[in-house]
Amino acid sequence: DEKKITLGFAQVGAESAWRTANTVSIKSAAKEAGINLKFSDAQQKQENQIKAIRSYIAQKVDVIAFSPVVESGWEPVLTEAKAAGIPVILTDRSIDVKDQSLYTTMIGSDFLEEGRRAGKWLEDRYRNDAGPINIVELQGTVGSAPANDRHAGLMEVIKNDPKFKIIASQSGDFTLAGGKQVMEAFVKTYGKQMNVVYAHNDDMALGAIQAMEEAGMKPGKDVSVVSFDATHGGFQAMVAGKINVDVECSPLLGPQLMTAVKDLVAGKQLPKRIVTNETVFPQSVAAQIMPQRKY
Amino acid sequence: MKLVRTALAHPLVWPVVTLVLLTLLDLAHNSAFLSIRMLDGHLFGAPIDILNRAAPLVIVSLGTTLVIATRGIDISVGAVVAIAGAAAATVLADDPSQVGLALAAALGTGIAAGVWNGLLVAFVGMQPIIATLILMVAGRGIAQLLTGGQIIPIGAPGYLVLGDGYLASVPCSVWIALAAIAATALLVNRTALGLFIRAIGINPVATRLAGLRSASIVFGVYVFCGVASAVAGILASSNVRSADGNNAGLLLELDAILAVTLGGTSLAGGRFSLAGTVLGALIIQTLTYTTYSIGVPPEATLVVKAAVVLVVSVIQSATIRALLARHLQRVLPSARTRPIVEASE
Amino acid sequence: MAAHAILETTGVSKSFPGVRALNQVDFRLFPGEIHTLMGQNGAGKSTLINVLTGVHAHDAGEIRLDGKPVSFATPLEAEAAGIRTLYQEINLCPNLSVAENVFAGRQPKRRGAIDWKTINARAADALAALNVTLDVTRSLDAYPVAVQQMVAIARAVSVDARVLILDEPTSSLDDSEVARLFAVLRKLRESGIAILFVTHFLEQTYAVSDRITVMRNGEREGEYLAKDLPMTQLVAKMVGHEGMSERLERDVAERKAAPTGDARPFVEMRGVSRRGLMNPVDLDIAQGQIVGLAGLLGSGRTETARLLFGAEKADGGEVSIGGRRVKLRSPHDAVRHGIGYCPEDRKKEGIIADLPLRENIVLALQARRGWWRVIGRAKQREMADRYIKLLGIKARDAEQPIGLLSGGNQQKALLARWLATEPKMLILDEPTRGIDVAAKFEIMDRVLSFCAKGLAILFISSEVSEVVRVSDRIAVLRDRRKVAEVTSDAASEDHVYRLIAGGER
Amino acid sequence: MSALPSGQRRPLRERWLRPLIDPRTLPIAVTVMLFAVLFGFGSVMYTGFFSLQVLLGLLVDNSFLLIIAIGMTFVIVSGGIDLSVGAVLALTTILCAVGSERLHWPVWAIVAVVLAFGALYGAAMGALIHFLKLQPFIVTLAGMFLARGTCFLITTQSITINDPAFHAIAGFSVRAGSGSLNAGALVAIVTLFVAIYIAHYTRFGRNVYAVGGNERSALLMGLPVARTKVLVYAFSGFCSALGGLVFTLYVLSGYGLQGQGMELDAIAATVIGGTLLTGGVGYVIGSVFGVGILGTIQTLITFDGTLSSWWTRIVIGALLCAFCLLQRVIERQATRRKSDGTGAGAGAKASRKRRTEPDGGALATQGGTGEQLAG
Ligand SMILES: Nc1ncnc2c1ncn2[C@@H]1O[C@H](COP(=O)(O)OP(=O)(O)OP(=O)(O)O)[C@@H](O)[C@H]1O
Ligand SMILES: Nc1ncnc2c1ncn2[C@@H]1O[C@H](COP(=O)(O)OP(=O)(O)OP(=O)(O)O)[C@@H](O)[C@H]1O
Ligand SMILES: [Mg+2]
Ligand SMILES: [Mg+2]
Repeated sequence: DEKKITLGFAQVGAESAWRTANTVSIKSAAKEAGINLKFSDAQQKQENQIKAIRSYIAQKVDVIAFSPVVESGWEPVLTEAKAAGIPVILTDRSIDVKDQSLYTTMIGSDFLEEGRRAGKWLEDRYRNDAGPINIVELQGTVGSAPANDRHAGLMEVIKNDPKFKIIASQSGDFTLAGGKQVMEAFVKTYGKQMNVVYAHNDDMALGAIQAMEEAGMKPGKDVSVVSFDATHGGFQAMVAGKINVDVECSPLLGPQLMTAVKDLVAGKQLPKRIVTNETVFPQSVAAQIMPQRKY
Repeated sequence: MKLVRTALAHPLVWPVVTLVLLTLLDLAHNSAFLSIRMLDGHLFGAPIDILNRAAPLVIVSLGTTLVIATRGIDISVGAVVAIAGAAAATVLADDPSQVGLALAAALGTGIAAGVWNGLLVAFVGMQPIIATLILMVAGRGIAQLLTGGQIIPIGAPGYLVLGDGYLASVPCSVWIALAAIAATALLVNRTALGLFIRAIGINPVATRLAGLRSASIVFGVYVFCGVASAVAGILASSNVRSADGNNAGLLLELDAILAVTLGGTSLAGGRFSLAGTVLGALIIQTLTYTTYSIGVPPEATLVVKAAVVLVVSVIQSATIRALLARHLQRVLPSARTRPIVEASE
Repeated sequence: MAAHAILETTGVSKSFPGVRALNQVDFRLFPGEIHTLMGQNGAGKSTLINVLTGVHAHDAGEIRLDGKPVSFATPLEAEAAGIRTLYQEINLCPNLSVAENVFAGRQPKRRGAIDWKTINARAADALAALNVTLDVTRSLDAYPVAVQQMVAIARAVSVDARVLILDEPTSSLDDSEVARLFAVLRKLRESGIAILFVTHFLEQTYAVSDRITVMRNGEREGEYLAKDLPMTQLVAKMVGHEGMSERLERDVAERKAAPTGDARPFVEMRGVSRRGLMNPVDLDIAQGQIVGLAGLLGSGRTETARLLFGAEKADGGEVSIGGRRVKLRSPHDAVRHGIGYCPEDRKKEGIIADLPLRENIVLALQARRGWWRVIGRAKQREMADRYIKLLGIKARDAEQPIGLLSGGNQQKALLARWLATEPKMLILDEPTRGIDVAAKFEIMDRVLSFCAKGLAILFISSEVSEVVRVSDRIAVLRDRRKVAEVTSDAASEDHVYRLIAGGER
Repeated sequence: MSALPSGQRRPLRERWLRPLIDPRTLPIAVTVMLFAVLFGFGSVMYTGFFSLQVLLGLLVDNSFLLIIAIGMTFVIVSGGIDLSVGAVLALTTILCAVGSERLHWPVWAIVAVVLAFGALYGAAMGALIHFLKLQPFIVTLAGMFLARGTCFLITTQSITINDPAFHAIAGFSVRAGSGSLNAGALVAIVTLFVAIYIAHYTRFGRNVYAVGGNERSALLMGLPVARTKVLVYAFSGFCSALGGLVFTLYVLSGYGLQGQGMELDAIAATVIGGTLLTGGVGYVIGSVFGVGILGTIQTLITFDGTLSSWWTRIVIGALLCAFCLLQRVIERQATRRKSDGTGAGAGAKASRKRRTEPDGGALATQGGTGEQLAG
């Protein structure tokens, strides 16, 4: 008689469609794998996640997994988990701790790498262009990890190439309305100067596309649109020729997580980093791949 | 000279001055800021954007103004905006031709939300902030429940025209906001509601003893605020052609309350100014637009916002105005200043 | 009496928008005297006090304390200089306990911490000195205005001060309480304290004061030794003419002589009660009739009125109006049936301070008409002006916020609010509180004339003599139940006093 | 005029019942009762819930919120509001992290600087509010923008603190039965006692109540209104900074997005604990239970562990609603029952005041009142 494994999972929140897809993936994978899932939503607050992890420790779950709201600040609570002998898996985002034994593995994407990929795509795209290439950036929520890293990744790549220039950068809070509103202002202020829109997620890119179209511009043609996540909406826009490239950031971590949990409970050794397969989808492949997309 | 003095004493002068200053700042940065041209048969330009964007905020702020005037507060408006958008989107997702039904659903949720808040505040006697906090927390959950946590795209043209279309070259949402302002102004000025609301806000006990059914009026004001939020929700969702249960109207309540206070209405209840509120909302929207267009770095926008809010409220302050008046008096000795009326108990 | 004034003003002026509240006022106050400030409503008495104590800054003139010019920026500074003030209207904190209100700002401490035991004990003592016994740990708003006023007095007299200023401290007190207060004041005078006192009661003035300053229209009319100034002259100096009371007496007599129409009562209360608040009361009031309620403080007069008005939901008994049974669940119901109510606590339950006089006056009428049937702006102004004239309300204009009017004028405005609804019945709870002698007669005269036209009135006043004089019948309350009802011809004042005190049934 | 018995010697039973009878303490008594009910509910529903560890965990995990709510209680009792608390908390965490990681200051210096900064920040807002007669809402909202904006200007990243002294303090804990209390919880407890002392045994504390009850009266009574109001905001700023310190210890890092919406949690906790937003009425201890109730609701939900994100919100809202409704109903019931008591007239009158408001006192109730808890 095998005891059901209990997994405590502390989710960041439900702040975006991406996150919802992530949650759905984890829940359904747990069901399939026959794992008893304790789920909690931290509403984007670190203290709530810490509380949830504490309560999982109190409930003596078998494994704890969570998507950290922020990189830092996990040492104390993870030390408690370690003391209680409960292994911890990180998903989606990494953390910054000295003692690497505080977590067993990290499954998920690397925002910095995503930013670099987008930057590389830009380099390729404008290889034969003398420039200057003016970029407007739609940042995510100020201070959030994806916003920080997607920005940093891009900068890493383009800082050596003087023809790329970020002429404006504003936060659209990862939302469609935010992206649209910022872009409306950009369109009026910079007009034809813009060559590239670099949006930190698909929602903002979609908003920006609406704003450009209303101003009579042709996104994807007059202006290149670079976006992240590769959600369903993003793909649709790509197929319609309005987004030029979408860097994937897969929310479908559920199956990998469940496998890892089972392996852990079975006593197997896990690699410190389980990388999810993520690619860059240029516009050219969009139509072909779209039917296979799950989110 | 007398004109200057009377003008300076008018409570709406400073909001107007702020608005003008912000516009000048924009102009300094981009000389074409005020230029409006025709594009595809409708007006196009930064001022139009600002008006268009400000429309939902203006409408919500109207509702909030009345609630605040009764000494209440409604922090659930953002959530109601989300629910209303989600409700409309859900209807339209089933059948894009049912625009009427979608509108009815959105307004219906607004009324229901208002009724709920109104019941808790006026008849159960909960403190308004807590009563509406309940809906603020749960409402977003309800909106997400409706959308399944997804962003639901809206494609029905009849619905989209409201927030994204044009009527006589001017955005429909601007017309709707104007209509809302006119309707509210009529409601409070041409009926006795304005008097009743002010009286309740200043002294609820005495108002009740004057024979007024205060509870019903307070209830009605919350319903009005719910409806206003629903209208804003329709405009917001229609403008971005989608309903987002989590992010639609996020923190709108703060902006609305800020608009009301910038417009000179006291949160302690009583006298209120609809025109002030509209100006307040325009200031907020212009400020947002300005930070985008003059290229304030995103990490500095909050500091800029703080500075503007502080400056606007400081120059509006009675004390500062009294100082100013005294100074004016020295400059124009013949002029007898109008002392600042001290709000007595 | 000492030769030097302790507090003195010369040529003090103060203007408010549209009103010259003080015009070149000279005033002096000597140690060891009780000095009464007299004047009609809006004469500038309270303003003078406010200027003396730093509530308002004066525009011109000089204030001297001990011969040295002073100018207080806040009441705090005046207090520090030894001037202790009891302002008009009760300015206490309703949320604090009675004891704390007495000691706020100067709580005794023990080992650095506030010593609640001492506070409670000393507050109880201070009140006992005024003949008030109550639970001092309860919050102030558990008590009616009159008790609050006693608390305010206790606060004012319980500390050593050089100057004590009392602005209408007696307006809602009855005779015995006033007597206690005066006893205390006399003792303080003995110890050399200078006392400035404002009242509208002539008898009180003569009972305690050494000196009287009369004010009229913001100016000092004159300063007199009380013993040199006959009462009739005092009134004449305040008002400018004489012989107010005769007309009232004539009206009272005329009305009482007239047959009271048909005896069918307009309002019938049968066993109306609310548990814990009021025992069952029966009361009939016919049109054109004045029924007085007499009783001690806390006897339940206000409660009776509130039950009848629906301000308090009754949980027993029934009310009929015009022969038909009605349910009075809220003031709104009562107003719809033509009842109006002037509450005793005008600041808390009466005025809407920030609204203009005009809107305060039309509020009740508008409330009855509902929000849809608006009274037009012009009509409102016309109504307001009419009542301002009728009741002699002194205000800059109808647009002045009512909170800026002098106390007595606010009271008149409240009466105007109800008269404007053309009620069938009025409940007047201390309607003449804080109203000057002349205006009091005028107001009562007006009320009587309305009564002659068929208005029914329930009249509550802490002045038994006034109740006896105007009422047709008097219901005497004691311990929250009605103990007797007497018709006014039979009712000599003494008889009512005895009933109130519980001497006979 | 001794119309009524003054009730000097009360029977013992009545003294016990008094918290339920006195309109001032009734809301708290009800809050405490309902807190117990809520906790009992969790204990019955979920295994492992009923333990000292969970109970102490409530304190440990909410210590910073508790400290902030205490400051907020003073502000609200004085008739104001402070929206800047969450942002000041975030700024404090950043200042601590910068102080220790970049400037390498000793812990004591950081603590001193940060607390002084919080108090000054609050005092500045208080001065604007009082001397320029600005609305607290707007000033503290600007204060919130400014503090949060300053965080981002300093850094948009999160900074991990590696300083061993911080780690040592964060790791400190005392055993209490089967659970343990960490430094943050201990600080919260000390703050609580100090706050109760300030509120009830110092003139400043009493002046706060007076100003909240009626500012104009307080002025005319000769109380130092200006000083009191400025100090109240200074105290709240101090508490926010202290909460920020505790939070820094909690996560050993600084980050500008920390404590988002915490102002609302603090206000909610305070109001649930029986403090009236109109000022003058409330107890520090009430806010403790307010925080406890919010924390318990959250713990219930994590223990349940089956709710989706949106159901989480709906359930939080529903529990909050059920709680507040019960609170109102019991209060009404109790005041009604009390007025049945023979002769307890004055009390009845007080309760009447509470209910005279438009059929629900929320509009401007000045009903129950604040006064010595242990007087
Ligand atoms: N703060 C104020 N603003 C404007 N006008 C005021 C203010 N305070 C008083 N007044 C006006 O000053 C005049 C004098 O008022 P004051 O209160 O001194 O009268 P009073 O003699 O005390 O009358 P009462 O016997 O009715 O109390 C009145 O006309 C009043 O309307
Ligand atoms: N001497 C006293 N000691 C304690 N409480 C008192 C005293 N006098 C009055 N009260 C309080 O007054 C309340 C009754 O006030 P109520 O308004 O019924 O009196 P009233 O008969 O209308 O007198 P008034 O006309 O002066 O207001 C009681 O609830 C009681 O608490
Ligand atoms: Mg006066
Ligand atoms: Mg009375």
